[in-house]
Amino acid sequence: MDYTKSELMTVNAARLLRDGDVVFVGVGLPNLACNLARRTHAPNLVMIYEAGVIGARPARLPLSIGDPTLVSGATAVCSMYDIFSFYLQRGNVDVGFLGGAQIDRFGNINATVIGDYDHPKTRLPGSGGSMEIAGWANRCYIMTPHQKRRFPEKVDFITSAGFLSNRAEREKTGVRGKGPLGVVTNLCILEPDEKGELSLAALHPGATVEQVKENTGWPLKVFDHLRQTEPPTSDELRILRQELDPDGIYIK
Amino acid sequence: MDYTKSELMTVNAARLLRDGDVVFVGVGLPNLACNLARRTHAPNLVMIYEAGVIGARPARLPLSIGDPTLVSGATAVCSMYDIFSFYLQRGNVDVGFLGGAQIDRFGNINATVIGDYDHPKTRLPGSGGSMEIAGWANRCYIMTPHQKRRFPEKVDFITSAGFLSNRAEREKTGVRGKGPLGVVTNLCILEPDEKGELSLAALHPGATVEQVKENTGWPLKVFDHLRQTEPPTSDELRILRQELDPDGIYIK
Amino acid sequence: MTKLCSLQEAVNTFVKDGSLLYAAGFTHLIPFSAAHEIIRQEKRNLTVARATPDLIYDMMTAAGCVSKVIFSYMGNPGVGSLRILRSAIEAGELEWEEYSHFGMISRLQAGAAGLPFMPMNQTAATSLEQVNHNIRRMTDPFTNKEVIVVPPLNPDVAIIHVQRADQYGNAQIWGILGEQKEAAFAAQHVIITAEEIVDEKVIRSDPNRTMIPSIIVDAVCLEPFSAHPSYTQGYYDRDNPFYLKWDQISETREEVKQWLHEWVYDLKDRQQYWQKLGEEAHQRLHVKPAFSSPINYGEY
Amino acid sequence: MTKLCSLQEAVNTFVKDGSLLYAAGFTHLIPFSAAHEIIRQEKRNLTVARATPDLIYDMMTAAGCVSKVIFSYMGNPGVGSLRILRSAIEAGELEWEEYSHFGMISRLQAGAAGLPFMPMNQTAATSLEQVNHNIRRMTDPFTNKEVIVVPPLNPDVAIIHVQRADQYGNAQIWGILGEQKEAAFAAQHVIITAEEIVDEKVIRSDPNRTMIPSIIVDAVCLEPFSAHPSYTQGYYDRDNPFYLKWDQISETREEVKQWLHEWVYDLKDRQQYWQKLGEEAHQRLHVKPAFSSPINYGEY
Repeated sequence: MDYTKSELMTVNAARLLRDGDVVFVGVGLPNLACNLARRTHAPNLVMIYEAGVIGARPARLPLSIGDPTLVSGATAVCSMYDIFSFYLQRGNVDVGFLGGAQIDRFGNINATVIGDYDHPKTRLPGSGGSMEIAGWANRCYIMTPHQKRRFPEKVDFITSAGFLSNRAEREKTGVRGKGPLGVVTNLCILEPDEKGELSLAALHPGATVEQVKENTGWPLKVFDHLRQTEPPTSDELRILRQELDPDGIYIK
Repeated sequence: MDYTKSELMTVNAARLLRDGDVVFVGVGLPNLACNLARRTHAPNLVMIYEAGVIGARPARLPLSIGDPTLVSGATAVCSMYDIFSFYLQRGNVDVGFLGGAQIDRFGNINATVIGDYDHPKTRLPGSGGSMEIAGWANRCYIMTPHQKRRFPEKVDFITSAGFLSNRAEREKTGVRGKGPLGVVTNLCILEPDEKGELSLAALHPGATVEQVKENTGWPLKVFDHLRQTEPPTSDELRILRQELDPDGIYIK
Repeated sequence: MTKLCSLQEAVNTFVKDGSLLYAAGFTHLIPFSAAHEIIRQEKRNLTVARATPDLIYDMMTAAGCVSKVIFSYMGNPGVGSLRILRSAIEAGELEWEEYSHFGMISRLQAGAAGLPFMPMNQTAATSLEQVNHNIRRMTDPFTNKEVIVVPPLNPDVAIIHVQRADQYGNAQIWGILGEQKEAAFAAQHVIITAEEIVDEKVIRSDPNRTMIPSIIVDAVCLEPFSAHPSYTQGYYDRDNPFYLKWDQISETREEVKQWLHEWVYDLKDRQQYWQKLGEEAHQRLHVKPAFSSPINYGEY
Repeated sequence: MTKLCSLQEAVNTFVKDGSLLYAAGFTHLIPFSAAHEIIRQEKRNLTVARATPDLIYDMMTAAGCVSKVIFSYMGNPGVGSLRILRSAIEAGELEWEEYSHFGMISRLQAGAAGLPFMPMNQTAATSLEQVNHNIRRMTDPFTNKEVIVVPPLNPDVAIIHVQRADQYGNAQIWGILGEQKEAAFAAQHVIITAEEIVDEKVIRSDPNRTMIPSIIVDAVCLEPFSAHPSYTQGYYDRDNPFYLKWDQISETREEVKQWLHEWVYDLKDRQQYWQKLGEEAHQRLHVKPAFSSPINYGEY
């Protein structure tokens, strides 16, 4: 069965969600992954958006984080202050999805700047909600295409914390969240080892260890029991293509 | 014209309000005073209640601080946290009304305890909203019957701050509110002098300086230009008796 | 995943001897039926927190459920004293911890927001701070001014009465909001009692009205008239004569005991209580409808 | 004491050269028509704060109104970069000050609450704190843990677009609430633009819906369709094609200049703008109604 890189990432991200999870959703692929999970194995997934929407059931594909379709039919709307304090900081969010221009060896994310902060070579959008999601959501997952420039040994700027220089350093700060538990790319799934170093945990169909290593900016460890992910099922692809993104805006 | 002590106090309190004032209202006489002012010289008075009600227009006499008649027809309702932070602490409240079991020489109020705090002789209700109202409302007025036991030289417990031991001491704390600007009793109006000491500023019709002194717990100063208050007008009494408290619950 | 159950079951499961309880509602939506169920189940050594203990904690204290009260205004609203709480404190029989309203609510706000403290501006009054070591000072690093700080209050159980909820616990409140939302988010467990259980669609037709989301709720109980003698905006009025009457009943232990038997122990639930109140009371507390002007969310 | 006036008059009176402006609305209810009026009136040296600068600050920056931006996410939502702001920063032509969303909103919350700072829990990420000295640490006196604190943000002017307001400025909002209330209470002056000016009775029929009360409002302007190309819940949809189109327009200075002339400078007001958009756009952005389930406040 044929599928695009985006479809592959979305399906694998969806499978990481558990029924009943409260998930802080972004637009784009994370939104597709959550809606896919809700229509397959996680019907009781609760989707929360940083704009202050809880229990959204978008009738159409939301094209921005504040799309009105997120509100009509949701269970609750609250202020941004409340969503970050009463929901996220209080510990009511199980899962957060993150992305960024760079992800480093210890899962730290840069979404702020390439080069010097005061004299940026490339100015990126910045944190938005991700700094707090990375700190406080119980589990975090990262979705990103697998390219060497996106996986440097060390990021220029830590917008959102992974494990800093190692797991112990993150734990010392006392943050609630357990940090990034998985990075879903178009080639594989990376997971942190006991020190928090992102290592190869599962290969997608057709991808090789060499291919992943070539596209990663540090000497990549491979877990002893390297897993193989199941290809997207026809049912998963049908839901993505026919129900969630019929115009192929994100899964193209 | 005949009137009760409560009517006299209410009419004089009402006259202290200015059109457009935002006033933090309690139930009982302060509520009557505000509603009287709104129906006479201050039609644009905005009444705020600590329960979180803004712009109340009670259709009947509210019998508690949370009477539903305060909500139906109000302009806004918010949480208690918001009323104390966004409204009061932020500086959006012009006037607060206070009362208490004891008011001392410098306008400090005790509504907490008579005797030792840990082993109280008489346990009173406590602060409620008054600690913050006394600190942060731009102007405060106190309404109380004039009895010696209610006006001790020094209160046992400062529930709400007047001028502490003198005006400078209050100012040093940096609180926004200017403190108690007037104490309306059934005999007179006391106002703070330049040091913050409550002194006799105006006598109600029929009351004498001696009478006030006898009922005050410290050697009372009299302002040089002692004023005389105007008696309640027939219009004021008509509104109180026929419109605001027809059953005479508070003005009896 | 419905969370519907009987109030009996909810109280039995979530309210333990020794629990820190917050029965929420500032003068409005006070969950009296839950308090009566707690009394019937003879819970003991509760720490009960409320800005205004109101009759609800006076009754629970009279019934022997309470060992400590946390409060900011201990009066019978619009009437006078809470005689039972007051005399228990004066007699040295009850622990207490005291704040201003804003201090109390700031503790809940910190608890709900997952913060280790909330700052408040100084009020110039310092007596309370001297007797309550949970009220502290720190220096603002930006201005070097001193602020007051209080720690979070995180009840073991919050009980919240609401106008309407769905079976999942998404709950909508209007009228006076008090500290309902903050108490619910601050608590470890949340019991919702509701005037009406409505279809999920009703809730979803007006998401901005939802104060308490399903994800923090443990139990939802259908309890019409739960708030009597307080009230539910749009459903029934406050029973002021009863607030006056309690002032008399609570003058003697004997009368309180008798009242508790007649109106709590000898009844099974709120339905029996409401029936026993009788037609005259139902008529007197009835309110004529006044509907909100509708709003349009749009079909997107 | 009506506060009704034209938007031209409101901007002229309250927005000064050098003002700190907060044009509120997180993706929803963005007050574009006020930004266009500010551009037309050639205000200069503004510091503009918003969680998401969105196209509104990209346009104002292109028009030369802005000398500094305070933000937490500088992207074209759902599209990509804000090219004008980004290139101005990369070229060293614009000052900026940056937070996470929660840091930004916490600054507004402190400003609105009259507090000298707001605490936030640590996130473990410290790079931003190293480059922004408004993000500091202090020690919680109860647990001795370190927390992050930010100072209040108190704009000179907040501009808030709302669904409906009365002539006194009592304003009701539904759908995404963003930081509208906090921005309004934090600001020295508040300008309300509204889709509809309704009778006071409509507001008073549903007081729980009122987010912004008259007492903090300086001016109320009737401005239907003010939020285009963003949207107003229940009134019209987000114009996503325009968000995509701006990505192209903003590639060259010449095209931006031309667009500003055609759609801002050469028009008198929002009414002309909406007419110029044309029937096709009106149809495309139209939404079918979906009303909230009514609630009963009761006649007390």
